[in-house]
Amino acid sequence: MDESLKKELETTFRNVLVSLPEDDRMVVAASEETVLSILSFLKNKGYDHLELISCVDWIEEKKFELVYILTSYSEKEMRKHIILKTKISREKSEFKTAISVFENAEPYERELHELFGINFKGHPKLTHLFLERDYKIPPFRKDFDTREYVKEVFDKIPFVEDKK
Amino acid sequence: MKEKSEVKKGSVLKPFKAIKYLFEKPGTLRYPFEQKEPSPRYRGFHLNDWDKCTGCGNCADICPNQAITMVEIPEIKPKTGEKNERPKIDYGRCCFCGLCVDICPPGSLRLSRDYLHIHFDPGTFTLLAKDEKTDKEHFLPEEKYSIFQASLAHRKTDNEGFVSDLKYSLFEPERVPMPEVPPEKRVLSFMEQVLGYSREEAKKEALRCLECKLCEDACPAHLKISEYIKAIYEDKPDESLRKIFEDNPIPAICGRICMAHCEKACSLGKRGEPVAIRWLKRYASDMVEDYKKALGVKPAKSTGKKVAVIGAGPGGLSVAYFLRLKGHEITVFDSLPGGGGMMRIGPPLYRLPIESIDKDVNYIASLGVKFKFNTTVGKDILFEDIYKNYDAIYLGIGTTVSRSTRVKNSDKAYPALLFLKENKIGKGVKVGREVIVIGGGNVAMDVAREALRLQHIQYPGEKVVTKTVSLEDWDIMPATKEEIEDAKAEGVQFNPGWGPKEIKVEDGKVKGLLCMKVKSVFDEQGRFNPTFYEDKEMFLEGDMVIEAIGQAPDFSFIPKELFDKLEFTPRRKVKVDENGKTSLPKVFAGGDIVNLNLDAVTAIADAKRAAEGIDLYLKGKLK
Amino acid sequence: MSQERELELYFGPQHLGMVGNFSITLKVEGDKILEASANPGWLHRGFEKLMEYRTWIQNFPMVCRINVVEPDSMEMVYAMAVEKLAGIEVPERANYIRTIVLELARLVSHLFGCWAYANMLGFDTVAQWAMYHRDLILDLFEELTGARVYHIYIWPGGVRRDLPEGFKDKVLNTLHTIGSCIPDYDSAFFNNRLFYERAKNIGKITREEAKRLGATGQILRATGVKYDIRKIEPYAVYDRVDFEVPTREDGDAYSRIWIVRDEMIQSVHIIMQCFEKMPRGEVYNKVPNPFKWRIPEGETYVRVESSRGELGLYLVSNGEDKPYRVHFRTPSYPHGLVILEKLLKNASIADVGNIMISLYVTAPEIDR
Amino acid sequence: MDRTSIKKWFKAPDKMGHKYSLWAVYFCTGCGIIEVPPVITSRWDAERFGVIPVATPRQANLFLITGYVSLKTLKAIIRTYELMPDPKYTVGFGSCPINGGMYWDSYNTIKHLDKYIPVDGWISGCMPRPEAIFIAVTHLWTMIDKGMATGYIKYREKYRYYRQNQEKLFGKLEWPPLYPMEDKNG
Repeated sequence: MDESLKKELETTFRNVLVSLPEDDRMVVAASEETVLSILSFLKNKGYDHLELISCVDWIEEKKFELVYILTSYSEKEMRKHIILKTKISREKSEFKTAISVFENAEPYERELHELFGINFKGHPKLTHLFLERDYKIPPFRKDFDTREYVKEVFDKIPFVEDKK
Repeated sequence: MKEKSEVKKGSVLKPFKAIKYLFEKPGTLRYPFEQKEPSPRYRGFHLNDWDKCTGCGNCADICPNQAITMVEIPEIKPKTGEKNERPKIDYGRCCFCGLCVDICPPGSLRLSRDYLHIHFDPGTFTLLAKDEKTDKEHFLPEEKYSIFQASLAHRKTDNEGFVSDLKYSLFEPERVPMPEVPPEKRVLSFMEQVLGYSREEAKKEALRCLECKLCEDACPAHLKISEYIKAIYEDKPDESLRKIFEDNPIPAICGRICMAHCEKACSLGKRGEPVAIRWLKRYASDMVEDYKKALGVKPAKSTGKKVAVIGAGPGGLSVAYFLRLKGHEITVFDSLPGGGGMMRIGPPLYRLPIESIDKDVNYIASLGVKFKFNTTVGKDILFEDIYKNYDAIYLGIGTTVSRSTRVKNSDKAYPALLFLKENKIGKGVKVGREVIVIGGGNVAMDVAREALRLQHIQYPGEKVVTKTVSLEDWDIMPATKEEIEDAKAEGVQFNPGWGPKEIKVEDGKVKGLLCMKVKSVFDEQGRFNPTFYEDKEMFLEGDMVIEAIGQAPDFSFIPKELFDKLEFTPRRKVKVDENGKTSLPKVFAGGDIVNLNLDAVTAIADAKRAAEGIDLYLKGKLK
Repeated sequence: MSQERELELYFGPQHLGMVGNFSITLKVEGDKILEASANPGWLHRGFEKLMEYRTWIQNFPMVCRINVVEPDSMEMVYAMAVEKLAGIEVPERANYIRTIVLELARLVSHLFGCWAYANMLGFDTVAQWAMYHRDLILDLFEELTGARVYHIYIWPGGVRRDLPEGFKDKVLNTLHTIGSCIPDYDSAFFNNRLFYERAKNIGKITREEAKRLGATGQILRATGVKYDIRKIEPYAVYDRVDFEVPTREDGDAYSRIWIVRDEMIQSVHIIMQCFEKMPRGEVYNKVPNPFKWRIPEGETYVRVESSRGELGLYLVSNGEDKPYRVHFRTPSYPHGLVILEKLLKNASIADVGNIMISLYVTAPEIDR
Repeated sequence: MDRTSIKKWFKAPDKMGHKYSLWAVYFCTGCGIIEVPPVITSRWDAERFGVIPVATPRQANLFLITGYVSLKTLKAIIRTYELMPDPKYTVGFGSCPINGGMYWDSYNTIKHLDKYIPVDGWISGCMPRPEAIFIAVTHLWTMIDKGMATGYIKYREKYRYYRQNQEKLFGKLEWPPLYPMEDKNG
């Protein structure tokens, strides 16, 4: 089953690297263009539960790595996590939204937009989610130093003195 | 669960059953009239036993919130290998996780079951954690304590909660066992007793180090121990060796015979075994085949200044190395046929093989240091000539003359140094079947264990005995515990607390040693001044007596007019200033003739100091 | 005309119908909700960022604070991920203790949920009972771990300390006390006609919709899907204990709370079995020195069944002494941000709190 | 609470009035809120101390800042605090509002609560236990008795500085100042 899916993925899509590091994991590294079609392909294969969309900031490579983690709701023998990864340019930081495939991608993408500054094209609601303010560098990027920021912002505010 | 899918609408009256709770005992805890004791493991405010705390600062390092700062307490007089710093906890940061407790090597930091501190001033939320033992005013006894008084300023006595447990600690209290030749096998030959760590073992041992750097303060030469151990953990022996060579150019020697002051300071040693720092140094030097390639250090451009080093012991070698790197021309004089000085003749082969010495010496020679071996200053070359021809002189002559007990017939006894030297680099000694070694120091242990090996080799299969006699009892015996344990395991017999009275001789042959019971070893001022019970005697049979009670330096090579100018301290040590300079112009000194520690690493520390001094002197910055 | 009657209403964070620091912006017409949009972030601390600054061990006191209602499953998921990446074995006894702790935590969390829901529906007596019983279990936690709320007990390589003496009896006693009250709970709450009237057909979600929106936990099980990670991907000793996964078909608030009740009973069964089967022996395999501990490069995704659904952790290590990227997949995240919005649409204002609490949303989990 | 205080009742009836009826505003600001439900329900029963949660800030005179305060919440806290009628008392829970606590390096939580609103008492702990909450309440009584719980007066007098600090953090605030911004003392 794994092997056949692996083969199928590799033949259907170009530039796809499939590895099976553990018994219950499959890691698929795909190129930017094919991600959405792979997502819908996997959804049709029964991987209908999008668990998480995450992002890793590989600052040295100047890439963001988007990570989609899929599994299945069905009770059949296919509860394998599929970790679908793709690297996008850190400078441009733009990607297509996956809402058309998985509806619950919406808050995840909104979070990544806010914390990493990735612009998901076609997302209906890219507004603030958690944060109250705009940060110059989105806070979850590796070049945002939160300790520095704390020193700069919070530590500079003076105490209100007790004496009259 | 059977009625899973069917939905019961339920009745409206049934809930009135709950009225029965009106007549039951209420569950409310009538605090503060009724109090609930926190559990025995409760994680509340900190306690710290100041007597046990070493000030290592591991708690401050592990704290995820940087809630702990180490505060210097001037009142505390730190013991060697300890700091007078104690943790101060900020309860505006602390999350009561107890990581600091689990990492505390001496187990002094604990959490109490006190948790009440309410105040209008946020500045009061810091606590210099202290125990009730040392802090009487802040810990109230049960009868005086009330919850309304409870705060950081007033807490309950004996209210220990979450405490450290070695089984669950975050550090590993036990050492990686060192592979050794078993005692019954090693007495039969002179093979090296300690086999050295393998790569995995060394990494595992290096992993134990908590990087608190107490050892670095304790080491006389202040080696960057935590850094070189970290390099070993990261599998970079080259890097590790580079760090060692910054302060110590003879790691192969030191890695075997160093007195390891660092290990006595190691915070892990408080409740467990210290990190095997010495063996790790040895591992680093053993792993690197070619120092020169690994270190890639080249001497600086030549300055044209000439320095003479008298004595190629640890101090002499180090001075030569450090000065050579600064570009000076170094010549080392030594009466022995090779480098190492006392290291070459003293430590028996099973502890320090000649190859290891030569590895270090050859590297130093390869940097361009000139060695003149088999050259006794004062005999083969005159000190006056050296004094005339060189820009600076370093005296690293050490103590080369064995002291004698001066009891009756003590001329029949064998001096320890001669014994060791003959065996290591000379022709060898014919030992007796029953050897008596006088002394309780490390040299005595070396002599005894070596004699035992020789007996086993010279009289295979026969019954042989080696016994030691020392003034000091077990508790004050100057030899290291390790050495004593090893000697015991090999079968050396001990007679502590006895002093020699007379060596019995019949027909010119040694028959044994007459001993008397020791009353005290030191006088009231703590000076060495043994007294005896004259009437309590013991006779030890033996056909050979070796005296290993200490050594003295030999200054006979220095001409009288110069020697008269050389100043000494009250304890008969050569007096030097903070640059290692003696009272003689352009003469520097270090090692056993200067310090009281009498070991290799202190000699290296002296040498480092003197090397800086000589360099300044040669640059004209020192008068 | 209709535009004028539309009104934007802020629901929370300071609002009686709100449990936790959370807020919803409602667009209402009369008392009908036209559109709801969740407004989280009141508790955002940037955990995942902070964890990148702390070493593997220093993160332990940190993770449990992500969800204050049920900290132990957070510890568990982090411990599992670290163990997986670093290749650390867990002693058998520790696995049993972990299961006990996790189930006790599930009880605590469910009782808290019962309190909130009963309070919301006006069953104050039941709410008081639930909170009282929860407190009894917190006492057990204090006995075991040294703290009432943040236990910091499940560690990589096992658990932090062994069970204290007599702990088993204390647990069984407490469970007996709580268990003997189940008929009262049933008659006063679960089988109460008023409860039925107030919760039935509220916040109804179909099976397909739940799946489409990424629901897990009670919300999915209330629609009849037997989806429980303890069964699918057993961790700790869940493959060695016998328990059922309660499901219901209707997908409304009533079914969800009934599932909570049934799960509590299953939890008690699991705890009993664990105490019976628990072997003697070690409970902790030492982790390496925390100042030098590096975890080999790699990534992993692990998940556990928390009391609200699937709790996952995506953990990336680049071979350093600190994690490179941590991302928690918390169950409340899709529940609170997608499903809540969906269910509130066309509901009436009176039901907002009712629906929200029946979804079991906890704000700190969403915000992180 | 105790009969000996009847004298006090006659002396300062207003003080006694609000001292024994500290009504807490229902606002779950941080994780410390998890210990509030046990406190207000049957096991610990805060009503014995006169502490009950109330629905709106207008009815309340006790504000429990339960734990860490994120930027977004701080805004809500300031608004809620300003809505509460005088006299009002604030209590900071746990480590976080004192000096940042666990989140001392977080970009989204404030480190010192008393820079933005006055705080009358702090409770140590992470979590503070229910007992600590009660002792805090009794401490607050003492402070009210002695006239030390003057946070709200300080807020009025130093409003300019508080408002400045708040605006340093948030930029211009959407609501008008509660008190006149001029410094009375010149």
